Amino acid sequence: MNGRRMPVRILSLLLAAGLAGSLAYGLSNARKGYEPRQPILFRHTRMAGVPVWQKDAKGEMVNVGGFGIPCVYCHTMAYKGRHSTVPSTAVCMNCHTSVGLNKEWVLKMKEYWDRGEPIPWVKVHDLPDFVYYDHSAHLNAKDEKGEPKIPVKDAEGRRINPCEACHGKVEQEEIVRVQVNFNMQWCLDCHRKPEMKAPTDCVACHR
Amino acid sequence: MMPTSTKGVLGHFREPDEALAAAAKVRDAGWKHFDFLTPFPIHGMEEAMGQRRSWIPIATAVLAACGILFAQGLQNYVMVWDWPMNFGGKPHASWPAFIPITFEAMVFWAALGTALVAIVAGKRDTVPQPPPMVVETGATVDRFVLWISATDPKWNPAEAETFVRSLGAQGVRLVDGGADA
Amino acid sequence: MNPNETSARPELSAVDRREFLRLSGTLAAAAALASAGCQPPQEATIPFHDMPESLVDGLGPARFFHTVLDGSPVLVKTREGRPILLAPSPNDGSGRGLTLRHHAALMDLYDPDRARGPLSVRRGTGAPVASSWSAVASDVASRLKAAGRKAVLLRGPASGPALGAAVAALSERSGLREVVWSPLGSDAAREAWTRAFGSGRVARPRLDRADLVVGLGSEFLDRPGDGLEKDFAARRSPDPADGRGMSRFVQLEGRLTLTGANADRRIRVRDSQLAAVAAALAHELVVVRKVGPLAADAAVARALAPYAADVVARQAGVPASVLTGLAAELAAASGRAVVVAGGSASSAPSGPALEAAALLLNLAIGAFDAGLLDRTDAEEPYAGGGAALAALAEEMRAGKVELLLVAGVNPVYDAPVSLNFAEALAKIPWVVSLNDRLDETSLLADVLAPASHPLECWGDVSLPRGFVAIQQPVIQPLFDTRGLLDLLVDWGAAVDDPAAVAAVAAARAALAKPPLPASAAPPPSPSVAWHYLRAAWATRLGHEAGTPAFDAAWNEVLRSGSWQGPAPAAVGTGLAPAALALLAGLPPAPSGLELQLYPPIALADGRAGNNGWLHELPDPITRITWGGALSIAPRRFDEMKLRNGDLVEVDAGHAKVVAPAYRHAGMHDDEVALPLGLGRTACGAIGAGVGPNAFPLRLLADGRVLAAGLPVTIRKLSGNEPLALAQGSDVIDRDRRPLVPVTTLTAYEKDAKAGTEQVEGGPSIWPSHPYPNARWAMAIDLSRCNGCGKCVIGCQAENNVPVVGRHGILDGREMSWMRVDRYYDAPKKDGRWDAEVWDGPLEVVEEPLTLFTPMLCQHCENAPCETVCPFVATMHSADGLNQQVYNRCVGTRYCANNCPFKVRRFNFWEYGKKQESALMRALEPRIKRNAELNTRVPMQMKNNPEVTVRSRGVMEKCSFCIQRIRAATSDATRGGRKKDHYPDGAVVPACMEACPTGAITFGDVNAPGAKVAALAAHPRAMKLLESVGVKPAVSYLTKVRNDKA
Amino acid sequence: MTRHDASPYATVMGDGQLTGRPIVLAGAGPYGGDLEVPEPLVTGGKTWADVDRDICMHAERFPTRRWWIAFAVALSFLGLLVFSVGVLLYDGMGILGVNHPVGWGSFIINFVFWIGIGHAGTLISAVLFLFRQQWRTGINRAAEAMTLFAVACAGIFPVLHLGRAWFAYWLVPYPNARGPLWVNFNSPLAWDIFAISTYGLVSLAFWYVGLLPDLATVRDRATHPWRKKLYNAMSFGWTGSHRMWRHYESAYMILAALATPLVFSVHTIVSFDFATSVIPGWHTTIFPPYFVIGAIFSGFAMVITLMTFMRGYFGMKNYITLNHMEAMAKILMLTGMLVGFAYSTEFFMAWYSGSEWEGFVFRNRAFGPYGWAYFIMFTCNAIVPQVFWWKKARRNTWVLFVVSILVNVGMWFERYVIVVTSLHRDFLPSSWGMYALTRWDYAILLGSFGLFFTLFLLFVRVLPVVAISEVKGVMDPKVARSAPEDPPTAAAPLAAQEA
Repeated sequence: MNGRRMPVRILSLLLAAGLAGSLAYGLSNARKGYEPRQPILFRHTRMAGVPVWQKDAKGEMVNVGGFGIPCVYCHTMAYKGRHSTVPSTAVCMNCHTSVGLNKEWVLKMKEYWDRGEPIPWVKVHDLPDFVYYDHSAHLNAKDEKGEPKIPVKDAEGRRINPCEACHGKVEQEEIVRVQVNFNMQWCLDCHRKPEMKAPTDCVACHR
Repeated sequence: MMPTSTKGVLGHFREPDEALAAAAKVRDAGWKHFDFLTPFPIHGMEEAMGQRRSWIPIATAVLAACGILFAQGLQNYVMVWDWPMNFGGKPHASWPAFIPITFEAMVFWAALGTALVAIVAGKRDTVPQPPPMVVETGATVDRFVLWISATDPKWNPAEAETFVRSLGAQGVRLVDGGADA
Repeated sequence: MNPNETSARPELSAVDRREFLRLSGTLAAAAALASAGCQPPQEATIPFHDMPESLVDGLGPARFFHTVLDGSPVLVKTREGRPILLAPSPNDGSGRGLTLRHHAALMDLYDPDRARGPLSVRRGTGAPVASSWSAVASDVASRLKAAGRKAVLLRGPASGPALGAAVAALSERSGLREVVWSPLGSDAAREAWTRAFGSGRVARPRLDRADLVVGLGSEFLDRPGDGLEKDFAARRSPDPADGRGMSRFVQLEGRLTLTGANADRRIRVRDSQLAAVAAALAHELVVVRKVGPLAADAAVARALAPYAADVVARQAGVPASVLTGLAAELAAASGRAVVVAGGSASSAPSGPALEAAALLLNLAIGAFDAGLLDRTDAEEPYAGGGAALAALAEEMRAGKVELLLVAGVNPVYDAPVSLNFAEALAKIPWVVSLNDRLDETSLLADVLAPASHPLECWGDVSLPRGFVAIQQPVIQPLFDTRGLLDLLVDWGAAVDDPAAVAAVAAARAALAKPPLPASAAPPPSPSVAWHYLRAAWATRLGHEAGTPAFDAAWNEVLRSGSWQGPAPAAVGTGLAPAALALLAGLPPAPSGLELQLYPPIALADGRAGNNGWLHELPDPITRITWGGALSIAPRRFDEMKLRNGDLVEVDAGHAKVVAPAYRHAGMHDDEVALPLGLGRTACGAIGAGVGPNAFPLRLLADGRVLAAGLPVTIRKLSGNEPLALAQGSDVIDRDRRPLVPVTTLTAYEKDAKAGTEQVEGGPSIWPSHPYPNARWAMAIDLSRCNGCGKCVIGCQAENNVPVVGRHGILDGREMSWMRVDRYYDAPKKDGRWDAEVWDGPLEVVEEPLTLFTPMLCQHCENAPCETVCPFVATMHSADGLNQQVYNRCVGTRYCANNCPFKVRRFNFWEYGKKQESALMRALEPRIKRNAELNTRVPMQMKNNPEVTVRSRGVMEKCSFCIQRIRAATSDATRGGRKKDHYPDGAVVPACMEACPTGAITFGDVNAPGAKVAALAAHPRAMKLLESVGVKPAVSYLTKVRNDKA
Repeated sequence: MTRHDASPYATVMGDGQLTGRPIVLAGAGPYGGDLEVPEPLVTGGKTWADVDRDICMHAERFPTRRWWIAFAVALSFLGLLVFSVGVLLYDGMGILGVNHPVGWGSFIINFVFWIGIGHAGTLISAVLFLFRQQWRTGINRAAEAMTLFAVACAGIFPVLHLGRAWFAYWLVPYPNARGPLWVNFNSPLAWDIFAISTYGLVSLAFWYVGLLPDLATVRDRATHPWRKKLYNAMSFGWTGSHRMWRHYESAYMILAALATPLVFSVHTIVSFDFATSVIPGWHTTIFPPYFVIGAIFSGFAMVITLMTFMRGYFGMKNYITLNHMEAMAKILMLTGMLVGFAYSTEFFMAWYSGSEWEGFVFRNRAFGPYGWAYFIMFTCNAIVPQVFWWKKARRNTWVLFVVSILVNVGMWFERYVIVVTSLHRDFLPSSWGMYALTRWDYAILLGSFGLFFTLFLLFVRVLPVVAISEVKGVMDPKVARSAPEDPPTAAAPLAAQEA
């Protein structure tokens, strides 16, 4: 074995090891892109999306977009408690006792309602059990000027949904999926911004 | 340097003192591409062969400095810059706590670096055409082998052989390239 | 360059393309494989089907309910419809207190060994077979009608108006007779007060008004259910600012009790001699010093004549000067002093005489007139019912009983052996047990119809001071059980009692109607007891049942916890001569040893025998867990060359018990003591076979069950059963180890900093970290703390601390985050104590000065545990907390070693999950026991979801209830308040919440006007181990002993 | 007559003739006085070729029955270790004896015990090389190998004693996605990771650099082509060229110069695991020197044990002579007295400091419930080595073997006394508790010896156990030189020409 190729071989091995390390680092949160199949194909685009009025074949104005229902209508406890809670079937029935009675997934939902069973949704955004996240603390957090720390207005002053900061634009996705890698690094990047004045003590999230 | 099939001439001595005297003679005779293969290191052989002291210690000093910088850099980055925390009321840069690892890293880089450098240096710093491996020199058993390579500017097979024999070496023989390699 | 040193340069192009691809390809494949493997587990998130309106208001997930348990009002914290913590009710006016069994009640509720449904037991002939409620209820109903007078309901003493009415209706309709049996009934006081004032109601001693309290074997701190510990603690603070100055408490007793340990002066008197000593005091006061109204009464003088001080002194072994001195003190404090009795000594043969003497003393020093014995606040203590049970046993043997209903009592386990109750049971054709499990009595019954736990069913309870409380369920019944009131009302309807019939009809109607959508009015409950109760309470609340006004009043009673009824009539004043007769025939004291059987503080009568927390709580005095021991006086213990745990046989003549020996400090030399409530054989997997059963040793004499002053002989056997002691050494030499700030009142008045002297810590070479905003700290006032241990159980319940079992304690693997250290203070000695002071020499332990120190993580500012944790699992937070991050801890345990207070606990075993492998369980039997203690369904329902359940290999410690601190921070955020400082009461840790006497104060020490800051700055405050320089955040205030005679 | 002429070495054939005192040549001194010549380090009139054959013999022949018996015993203990570790990782720390308050127990004792033994190997090679003690050549290779295997045994314990050993890798400050969350460099356990890994790798480098020439020797003796190829690769194609010897000598000198302070610093850091705590009995400044002396002491004891084992079992009497053993015995006695001095200093300081905590710890250590362990420690470490005052004892193999075993027993109990007595009774009397080893503790302790001896026996089987090139360096050329190949021709041997 000719001595000259030895250093070059070591060099390439080091390069490859670095590649594997960064890959592992990036993939450390395998949660990003997680898109489980739900028992009912609930489309946030239709419910919370921006309304789009068009003429249909018969010339009537039809809204093919969404109804712009605010998040907190269903996720009631987002501003009040630790968990933002998934709505009970009764909330669905508020409208669907009279609307969308011919839609397949609405009928499937009503089956659950009639059987008196809750709908077994699959948890999409799921932090590890040892992390104690608090929705209300984040959404109600105000800086000295009284402005919410999680932006509710974008640069031009238009209202934006504070939920986007972590969950991404849910109303533009057919199926809810994790759009952010919820690892500690990502949370700390926000907590460490000086203007946030957010706690970086371990017991803020772990106890 | 005319291309010749012979690679060089071999001869061995039975005692280290004989080898030392022979080395001085070879150096004085003006040979350059020659080497002594010995079972154990002989004190004073460098001067006898006309070489300078080994440069390894300088490499060690540089490596030691790197070790210290690496350790201090790592510890201060971790404890003071990246995520300073309050451990038992101590300041973030509690420097006495950094000393043990700095010393250990210095020794780690210096020692392992020196070993690697020594092996690599030993491999690279050979005579242009060392004796072919399969030649049974016996240098690792009990013979103090003198090897003069054919690449030497003064090379003349017959003259080299008689010169080595004149030094009192034993088992003097020319080593050809292909035949009895 | 020297030609000899030629060097060739490697060509970089040597590595060809194919080789580079091969190398990087393998690496990429490996990385991809790794990432695919670890997808997080798929979890369901199941919402409500129809969310009840009341949950929408978002007051935070925890719901709080008032109810009543074992005769004391309780505040229950529930999450998702299941109780996770019990705490004292804040606005309770009835003066009742919580016992340790209240704080640990969740382990009884979620006890996996409870009966899962009605069983036909077939008297243990075959394995019990499940049966159904319909079969059981109707069968009992028919037998009730058939048996008539020959049906008996044997139940415990606790009852309420509704239960009483239901039973009355039943007995009136079907002739069912009722017998009340209470293993710990105190008959002596009833008898003395009945003879003295004609009614058995005993007035409540107002310890908060008394300047001098004299205890005659009193145990008001050992039985905290009466609520006296709150009053007592009110007067223990030495600071004049806190009210009328510090009270002085002198106790005369035979065994060192928790009450005696808190006395300023303690005099050792045998139980059987206590009555004579009390009479001698009365003689000294009334006859010699002519104090008080009785001085002129010749009958009293005649009754007290035989008890001259010197006569009794020789007889009882107490120096006459002590008696006269105490009498003088009482005389001087007349009108400001009260005498308290009612402890285990009252269950001696001379018990009634003792109570009568105490009564005389109180009358002599005018305790009644000064309101120190509150005539209007008098309650009838539980009747023992020894006579009634004996009579019942006779009837059973005589065949006069055809149907026996047993409700909430266990006579086969705790009746005196002379009754031979088991054999009597065999003679009854049909026995129905309503207990909650197959306990000793239910095993000999025909049918087990399990009654629900009080937290699962409706009822009501009458409380002192005219209060009545409603017992409302805080959880759906876990198993197929029914409330006791439900059963009685069902059977009442069967014998067509109109009220019961109406209730049953209403309940059946409620079931028929479809569930109403969430609305304001409470939906009609299918429970029969609910309807019966509302009908009964309609008269009490003065509104017609079902009207909105009634609903509002009903909800208000449920919300506030109790209803204030008319105050009971005052107890009479005139002393009838019959009481004096008690003093006449004083039974002679046993010549040799006498035995006292006492209810231990945690387990009391053994009803909660399967409660892991109660078995694991170290007895405040003996520090023994998981079992009981025969307490022997140190001098006798040494003479018999015993060692802790040596087996000793106690022979009381009519029964023998073998128990391990324990060197009990402060015990009278001629007395030995055994705890009751242990030795259960059929209570469940956790408590079965733990400790000796001392109940059979009790004697039945003329209707009273005697549990003290019993003549016994003890004999050392071979063999040793190691005691699971939770504490290393008992004695502390405060000269060399100033670990407990103690002083006397006189020293305190001279120098407020008395008692806090210790070796100073040197200056720190490091600048300390700034704590500009909130900084949490705690102050524990050792004068108020009486060492009861409720804080320990409160902490375990709040923070999901596992139970480690007897093997865990013996292996030194206790997990409780808090412990109350009990030391005996080695008195000052000119030459210093040498090494063997730790073995408890006689001069320290015979007349012990007991100290209690609640020890928990001190959250030190220079925490030695933080510097040594290599994994960054524990460090200091910005608000002064020592954070312990469970998911980062890898378990080097160096932090536990380096903690000078040794308050860190390590999970040596997996307590959270059951380990399946049979091989490993075979190799290590402890794993099976750990699973038995912690992970059987439904035990884990008691866990607090806000606190991580730790896995094995992780360190844990007191976190100052970080979940409550974070909850307060979130509240402040939601409320838009600033979070740099927190007002007092914003955060109340579980120990502070459980503490009955308010000894623990917690808060933000940087907040302006914070109570904890004032206490920490108080001259009495002391931080421990200053010489080690850890700067703890917990400061202890001196325990002051009132030595002013 | 010059030094080499009448070589006295030729006459010393074996241990029997060695006296331990230099050979006196009357009148051979430079000014006519007596000339004292040190006794030969290699007896039996061995030539350089003999050296190669004697030492490489074990690596070339099928192992003897004796070797298989020893290997079987060692392997069985190793199996016990693996099984016990399996049970430990499945069940958790509960199966061991550690509890509250004694959080550390047999694993930390074993760790310090093995790392202590490890230090003597490197110390023999490095310090004795710097002091030019030529007798080290016989034992340095085996001693360094002992170091590596002792460090291997020591290395498993800091990981095994962790509650969640599968997260041990968090101790390495690697970049991660948690912030990143690094390591707490205030903690001595974080220093340990750097110290132990540095020590292991530097000892390995030092040992391997010394091994290169010998691997070349084995390669040249090898007959099977694959074996030749393997040993050639292992020795990086070592030819014995003096251009390579030049760098080799310099590097070996530097490694020795670095290894010496490394030995002192690593065991100092191991002692910091105790010294940086606040526990009375641990928090003393005597710990670093106290631990380093203890390490040298127990290390030499293990070297003596192994050398008596090697001399008898593997016939290395000519290369590891009684003089070697006597020299080590002297060092053992010296360090034994130093350790004894350290114990008495601790007691003096406990009294002199006037601190209640310290005073109690040492009274409790000697007269408390663990007094028996203190008694074993003191007698084995301070009193037993005094037997070496007598020369007969220093030169008696059985006495050496027994004393070395007792010393290591004593040193194990010294760590037992340090770890357990200071933890079981410290500040608060209420938290006092007792500690005892469980069957799993004993299994893993014996198992670690199994691991050590399995590795050592494999080393003996695969590699030359004595440093061949260094031994040749200290042999008398007159006795050891090779036979002349050519008949004595006109060119008379050099010496003649010189004169």
